[in-house]
Amino acid sequence: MTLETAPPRVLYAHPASLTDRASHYCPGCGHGIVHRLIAELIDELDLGERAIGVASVGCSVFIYDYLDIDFVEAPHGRAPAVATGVRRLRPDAFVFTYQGDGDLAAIGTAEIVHAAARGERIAIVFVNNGVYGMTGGQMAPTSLLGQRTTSTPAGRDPTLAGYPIPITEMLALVPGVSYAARGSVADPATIGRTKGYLRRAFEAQLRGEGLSIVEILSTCPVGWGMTAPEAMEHLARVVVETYPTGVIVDRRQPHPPQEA
Amino acid sequence: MTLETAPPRVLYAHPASLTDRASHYCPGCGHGIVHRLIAELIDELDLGERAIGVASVGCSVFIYDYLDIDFVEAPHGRAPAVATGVRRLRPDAFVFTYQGDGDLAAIGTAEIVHAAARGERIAIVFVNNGVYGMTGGQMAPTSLLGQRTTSTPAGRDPTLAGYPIPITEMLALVPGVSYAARGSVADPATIGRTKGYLRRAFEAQLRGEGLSIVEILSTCPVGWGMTAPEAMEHLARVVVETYPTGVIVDRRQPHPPQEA
Amino acid sequence: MEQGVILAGFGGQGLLFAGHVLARAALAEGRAVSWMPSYGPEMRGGTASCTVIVADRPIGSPIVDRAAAAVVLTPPALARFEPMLVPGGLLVVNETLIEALPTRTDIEVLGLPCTALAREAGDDRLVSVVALGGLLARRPIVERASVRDALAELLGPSRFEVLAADLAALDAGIERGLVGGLASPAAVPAK
Amino acid sequence: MEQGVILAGFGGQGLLFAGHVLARAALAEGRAVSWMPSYGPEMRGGTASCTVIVADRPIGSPIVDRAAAAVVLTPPALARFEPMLVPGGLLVVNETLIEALPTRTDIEVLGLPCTALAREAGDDRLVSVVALGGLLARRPIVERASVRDALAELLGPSRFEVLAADLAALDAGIERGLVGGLASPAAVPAK
Amino acid sequence: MTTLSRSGRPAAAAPPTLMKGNDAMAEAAIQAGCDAYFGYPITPQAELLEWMARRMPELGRVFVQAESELGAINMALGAAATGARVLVSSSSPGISLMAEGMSYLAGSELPLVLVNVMRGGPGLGSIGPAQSDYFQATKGHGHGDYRVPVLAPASIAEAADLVAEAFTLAERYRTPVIVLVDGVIGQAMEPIVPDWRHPARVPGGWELTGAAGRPARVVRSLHLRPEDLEAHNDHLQAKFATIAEREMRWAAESLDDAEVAIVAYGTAARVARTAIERARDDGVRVGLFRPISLWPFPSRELATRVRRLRAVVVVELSAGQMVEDVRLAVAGDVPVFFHGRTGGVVPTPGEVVEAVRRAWALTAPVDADEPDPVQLVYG
Amino acid sequence: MTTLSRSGRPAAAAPPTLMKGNDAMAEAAIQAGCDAYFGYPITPQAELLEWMARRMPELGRVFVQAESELGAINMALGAAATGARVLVSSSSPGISLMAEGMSYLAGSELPLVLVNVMRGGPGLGSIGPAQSDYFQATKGHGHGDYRVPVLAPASIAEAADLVAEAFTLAERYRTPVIVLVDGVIGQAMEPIVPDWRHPARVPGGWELTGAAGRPARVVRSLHLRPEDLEAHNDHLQAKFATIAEREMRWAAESLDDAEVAIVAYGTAARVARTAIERARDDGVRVGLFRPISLWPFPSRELATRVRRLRAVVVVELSAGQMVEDVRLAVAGDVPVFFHGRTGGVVPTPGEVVEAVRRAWALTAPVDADEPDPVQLVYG
Amino acid sequence: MAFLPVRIAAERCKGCRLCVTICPKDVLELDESVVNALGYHPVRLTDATACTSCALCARVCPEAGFAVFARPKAA
Amino acid sequence: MAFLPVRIAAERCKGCRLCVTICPKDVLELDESVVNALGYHPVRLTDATACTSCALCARVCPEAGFAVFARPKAA
Ligand SMILES: Cc1ncc(C[n+]2csc(CCOP(=O)(O)OP(=O)(O)O)c2C)c(N)n1
Ligand SMILES: Cc1ncc(C[n+]2csc(CCOP(=O)(O)OP(=O)(O)O)c2C)c(N)n1
Ligand code: SF4
Ligand code: SF4
Ligand code: SF4
Ligand code: SF4
Ligand code: SF4
Ligand code: SF4
Ligand SMILES: [Mg+2]
Ligand SMILES: [Mg+2]
Repeated sequence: MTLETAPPRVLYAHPASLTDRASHYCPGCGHGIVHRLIAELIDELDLGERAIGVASVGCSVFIYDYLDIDFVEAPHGRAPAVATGVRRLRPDAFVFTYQGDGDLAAIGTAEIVHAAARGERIAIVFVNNGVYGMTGGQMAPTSLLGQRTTSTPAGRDPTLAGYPIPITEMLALVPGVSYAARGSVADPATIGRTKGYLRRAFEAQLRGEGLSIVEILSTCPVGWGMTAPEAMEHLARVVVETYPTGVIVDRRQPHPPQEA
Repeated sequence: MTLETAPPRVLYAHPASLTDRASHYCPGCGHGIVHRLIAELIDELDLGERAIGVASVGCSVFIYDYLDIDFVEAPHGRAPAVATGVRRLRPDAFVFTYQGDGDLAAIGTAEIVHAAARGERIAIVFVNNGVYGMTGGQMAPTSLLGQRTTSTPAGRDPTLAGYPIPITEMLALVPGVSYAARGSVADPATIGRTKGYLRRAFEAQLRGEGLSIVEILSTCPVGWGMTAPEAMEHLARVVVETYPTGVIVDRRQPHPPQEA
Repeated sequence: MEQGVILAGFGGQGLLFAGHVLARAALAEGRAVSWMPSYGPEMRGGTASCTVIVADRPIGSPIVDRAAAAVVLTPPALARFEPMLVPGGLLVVNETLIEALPTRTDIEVLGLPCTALAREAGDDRLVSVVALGGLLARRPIVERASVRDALAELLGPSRFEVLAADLAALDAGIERGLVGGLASPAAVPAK
Repeated sequence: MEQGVILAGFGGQGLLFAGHVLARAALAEGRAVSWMPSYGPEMRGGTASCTVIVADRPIGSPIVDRAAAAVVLTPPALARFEPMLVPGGLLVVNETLIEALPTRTDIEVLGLPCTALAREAGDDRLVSVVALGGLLARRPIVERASVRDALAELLGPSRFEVLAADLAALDAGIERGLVGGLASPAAVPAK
Repeated sequence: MTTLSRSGRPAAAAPPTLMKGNDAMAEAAIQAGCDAYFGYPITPQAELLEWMARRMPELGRVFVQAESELGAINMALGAAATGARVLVSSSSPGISLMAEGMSYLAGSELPLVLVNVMRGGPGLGSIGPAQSDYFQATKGHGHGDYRVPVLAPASIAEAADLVAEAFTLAERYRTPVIVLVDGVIGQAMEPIVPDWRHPARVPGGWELTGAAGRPARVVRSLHLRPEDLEAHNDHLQAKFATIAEREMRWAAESLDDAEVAIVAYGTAARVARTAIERARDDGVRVGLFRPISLWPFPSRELATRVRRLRAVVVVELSAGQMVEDVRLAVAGDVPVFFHGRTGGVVPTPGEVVEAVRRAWALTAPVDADEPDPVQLVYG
Repeated sequence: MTTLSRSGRPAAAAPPTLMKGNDAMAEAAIQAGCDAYFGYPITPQAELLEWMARRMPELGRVFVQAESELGAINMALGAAATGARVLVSSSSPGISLMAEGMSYLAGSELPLVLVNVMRGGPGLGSIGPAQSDYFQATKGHGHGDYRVPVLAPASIAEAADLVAEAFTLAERYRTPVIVLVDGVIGQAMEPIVPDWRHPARVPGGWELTGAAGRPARVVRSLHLRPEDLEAHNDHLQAKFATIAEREMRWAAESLDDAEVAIVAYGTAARVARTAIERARDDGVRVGLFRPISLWPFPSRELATRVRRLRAVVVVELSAGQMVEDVRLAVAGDVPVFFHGRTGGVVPTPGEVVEAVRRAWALTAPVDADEPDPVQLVYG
Repeated sequence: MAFLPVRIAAERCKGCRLCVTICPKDVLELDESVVNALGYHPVRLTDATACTSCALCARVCPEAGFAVFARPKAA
Repeated sequence: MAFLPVRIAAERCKGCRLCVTICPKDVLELDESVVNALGYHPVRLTDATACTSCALCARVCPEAGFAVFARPKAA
């Protein structure tokens, strides 16, 4: 397409570390937004050449097709253990995991809790969409009470299926965790704030602090049986009731002004 | 031996549900004390005919040789999952697990966290002696900072081996947990208080409340390289610094007077 | 006699449903049937397909390497499944989304603007039912009545309008299938 | 020539250590050796034992079904290992803890108050070293000097007193082994 | 997932209805009196879990979506210890996580039915249909000396029957039983006549109920003294020998006049059937030996039926696993060929016909008089 | 645990020193350049972990006591993905928990050395020495079509050598390698001459370092399209074929004049040696074939050496697992007998001699002229 | 007119409508006349002049489908 | 004298000394002259009259080795 002779100033451009191949995600899936935020930060913090990502098992397993950095694929739930191995052998790398709520908060509970207890110098991007997206929208430990899923057709009943698990709050109790926050992809403003949480989490690691985690409330339009805009609405109005956003713990050491 | 003709009043007798076979425990091991407390409560609450215990893997695996009730032996760390299976199929039974700190707080983290999240109607007796006793005194997730163990010969260094994990406090965050407390076997008074915690935990289940857990700080004289009395001293003075005793959460519903 | 039918296109085009309808109709007529979907995340966003086999005796492989007929709703589907047809087999092509022409000359090709017809019938996602109609017009594997009953059964009693729309789509497909379309590639102006 | 030696009793009686001393001494004398402990929780509280094999050529099974000599410090150990001795084998019995007598008449039995002697030497836990001394008095598998060096090496340079106590215990065992004890069950008043 | 398999209609209404394999196995378990289901979602098995999620609560029975496959198999261990009829299902990677649990169940002699809807491996692999967990199911899954009966249906109707049968075996022998299917059988729909089986319960006497009016019971796999554990193992081995003797299952098709036998199970056997028809149309006399119990493997029956044939062609959705048991069975008496596809690819009937031809050609009898059928075909 | 194995003295000082098997394997790994160790305590392997806990930090290398065996094997996966030399050790139940991880490592083609100090099973079983994880190690551990080289030392010195050798194989073929020993080899002490091996590193080019000045790399086992996964599997199978061709290891002892061959590995082979001496003293000519690589199993070599003998007696600390591979290898050419003990019981030389006698008697040649050695012995 | 404040990767667009919903100027819509290679109706800019280059569309697009440019002073 | 305020299961005692340490009256000690079947010197009551039947020993004993009786008024 032809543009003005004087090329106009770019207000938003495709992040360099984000490949431009079409994603495999369903229309309106929140994963794409989170991928983009990570790519922006990798560019802004110039991490492209030292980043090693750990992909988990979930719809986001293909993240390595979209982020142009080294990746290792972990078995379902084991990303924090895999990241521990990478971290210990590559002290200078920037190491992060990208995990869904089924992956981190269900099968991977022991691995995330103990990576936190060890204070591993890794960042955790925890995308909570309240269902098992990849396998067809079954209940996740994070599903809301009453939520209808393919494995709770009558809605999640706590007497049978238990309560939504505040895993990030639980992790925040461990001294090894330097930073924990909960964001969301519900709207541009929140997305901006969430990017701020991610930046602080990434920077914590770069300064040698212990495990940092950002839980990001996201959508699964298909799993929720909603259109993408409906899902964003639901996220903004309903989901945050159970999962309040904001900084949960911040144990980072005070830092030089240029950081503030 | 011969006694007065008028048989003297019994102030303390061997609990009926406790077999009188010699234990396999090392001299002065705290497990024996906790076994006795459980036996006393089984007698006092008349649970002998409805109790189903779940033994875990650790020095206490042989608990079924000492408590005269039905038992199933769980794989290492999986006792809460096994107890879930028993509980769901035996609604009228009294179901409890007996787990060490390596069993519950390390390999079994996911199982205990999710039994709690589901609010399973089970009681957890969690014996924290700060080491892996059975395998030779290696570090447990609960070992104190600086503690010398066979796997931290130079003392537990948080930068390499992480921090002691406040697992009971973490579990207390989950709505499914009706009661959580931490006791100790350090001295007769504390042992008495600890029995009180256990009673409330057991009664919570009998009234249909969610998961109840009592963490009991205990000793491993052999693993600690101390005499039994030294170990009790260490427990009372040092260990409690990291693990304060007391009720951590109490979500039990108010109850009829006779309970109070 | 055993007929393998492949329906292929995008996820969300109702292909698995249409295949299921065909299978139920055949079952109701006392035939041996099997239905095999493509499954898992590949269905999400990406391609989707299913294979329906209708036969007069027990069915061996539920997966065919020789199809008697195929419905292709998208270009990738055309590329992938055209080669699987037996000589003389029927290929139903969704002209709304496929410009490229089939290359084989030993098969019968029926071109239908399935998506367009579906939209007329009220919903893009009826595209597969339209194509099924076209297919049945050329290969009366089952009676229209059986298809109608299968639709009614699968949609359930409460959903009249949906059933009406589906039947409209089906008939549109049958109608156009009987008259329109390319008799054979020969009849197509070579590009 | 291959000699299998079993040392058995309670945990905490220093049996594995004494076996290790014997093995090191033999190694220093250029013999082939192997040392196999009983292991795991059974050592805790309960019984403990180890098997030392000393030979002039590569050792096959590190576990023996025919022992040339055995040290038994407790009644269960006596019951379990007496049958494993070869005819003419040596059985060292800790008379302090064992009242029952060996039943076999085709073996050589040395009775020693090992625990008592150990206490004299300064520590109950030297009981195994005493017994080792007794065994070496009757079966000079290795030189006393080699045993002394092995003890010194295993205890490390810094622990003089301990070494002294161990040597005292060893010599007490050797001394009593040369003179005292039952020549054979025959010599014992039948109960 | 289809409308039918989601519909509330009780699937037990005759006449033949179309059911997805996963749904049929789930309903078969329910009809067989399954008291409890524990599982964790995984493709291509998820529909089985979802069916149970809907039906079990309706019936007041136990359904728990576990936090993981480890959780599921151990919840199942606890439930089984109470004498309940328990079903667990998963797919390859999830089954791997159950290795320790299965070893405990076998060691504790607890009945359980485990359905593995196999997908392509190793690792995360693909979600396509596969038969590459044969070794795992029949030999080396967990640690220690134990075996587990493994049943392999070749149709959805048979899958339903064998799930019910599995409960019977599990209780009769106090052992876990694996129903081993591939993604095709899990995902496909076929007609099934809902004449569900309701196996009778085998009286227990060992299950945990609370020690009321009887001595306390312990369900355990620990026997610390080696002599005790060996005695326990001898008991288990005797049981396995009985199972091996009594519970072999297989089907032989058109073997009477056959010169070549295809040995295949599950979907591979279905493909083989089509291939056999085609080959026979071409004048190549092929038959099928289909093991239904993979352990115990029907070695004797296989050997007696194929020993005198010209060749055996083993077809698997794997790189070659069952073929080892076939070789063990025929002990060199007849040449054994193999054709397999992996990673989720299903061999086509055409390929299998080719494989048979190759085997036939390579085993051409030296006797020149006998017309070579390969010649006949190509001539 | 002994004073020596805990002493700070670098074990690398000649002359021959007495070392516990677990300690020797740990030090051998360190001397072989092991960069990282991940493990979880379990008897009878704990001393290996403890040795690493002391030595690795001293050397500024990586030691992590994981929260579980799942944690350990997956930390190892991450470490291996960086191209590091990684050791993991455990015992039977813990190894079962690594089934999924091993399948991932194999599928991702990551080098790793895993030591399994086997104990009695199934389930919690006992802690006594056993060889009942042979099937698991050589065949069915994880899901999917993969094989893993398995090395089985019969002495502590050989254990140390094979740990070093395992690193070489792991890197040469980008595969996990299992060193399979029983509790005896883990717990016993034997002299070992500390001439440690320092295998050269095999250049990588695939490991993760951060994508500096090169395209990004992905270490993965997922290949969603079946065609892709099949291609990957074909590549793996070709690799396995190469390994099977090149990496068979075995030892033959006094087979030249033997009439009966004992086939045994690890501690069973040690017991067999003593039994062979005794038998030969009695005039029974027995030899030993000792597989050192259990996969690839030295079938060819075994077959050529024993095919013409009177009988083969397989001895295992199991209910009979390797015996299947022996039968596969000899394909019916020679009668195969089995003697095994389970649960932590080690067969005695006396028993093995008896088993040999029985085999001999049962295979007495019809030819009456030849004196029957059994007669000779008892006559 | 020639200046385009937003460039849209129509081939990647999945027609999720998140941008359409968020656009304060209501100048984005799905182009029903087109089906892209992924099978979706991609978004198109209906009125370049009305677009304020606020880039909200870019922030919400899961496919990172937008490039946004400042309107040149010139224009 | 005949009344024994505490009965000790000496065959189960492991000589851990917890009771010895806790006893306020200091009337418990290990009997070095005896080694029980478990290989330990068991505890014995040195002075029945001094014992107050406080049962602290019973509360700390890991082997549940104590039975404690009230001193009869009679005595
Ligand atoms: C061991 C194992 N169990 C189960 C699965 C199947 N599985 C794939 S993704 C997934 C969960 C996905 O949920 P989540 O982590 O929330 O990610 P999402 O797809 O929702 O983004 C499961 C259970 C697997 N691949 N491996
Ligand atoms: C899967 C598995 N891993 C490891 C072991 C070995 N093991 C037995 S007990 C135990 C831990 C014991 O520690 P803890 O739970 O604290 O109990 P304690 O002995 O200290 O009372 C371990 C690791 C095992 N039996 N199974
Ligand atoms: S299933 Fe849900 S999470 Fe997965 S891609 Fe689709 S919308 Fe996203
Ligand atoms: S090792 Fe420790 S925990 Fe185990 S029995 Fe001995 S003292 Fe008790
Ligand atoms: S930049 Fe703003 S105004 Fe322009 S299209 Fe995007 S959202 Fe609408
Ligand atoms: S947000 Fe992105 S994907 Fe969704 S409609 Fe707009 S441009 Fe298309
Ligand atoms: S009852 Fe009290 S006084 Fe008597 S022995 Fe026990 S602790 Fe001592
Ligand atoms: S506390 Fe019990 S075990 Fe310990 S010394 Fe006293 S009586 Fe013996
Ligand atoms: Mg999710
Ligand atoms: Mg502990």
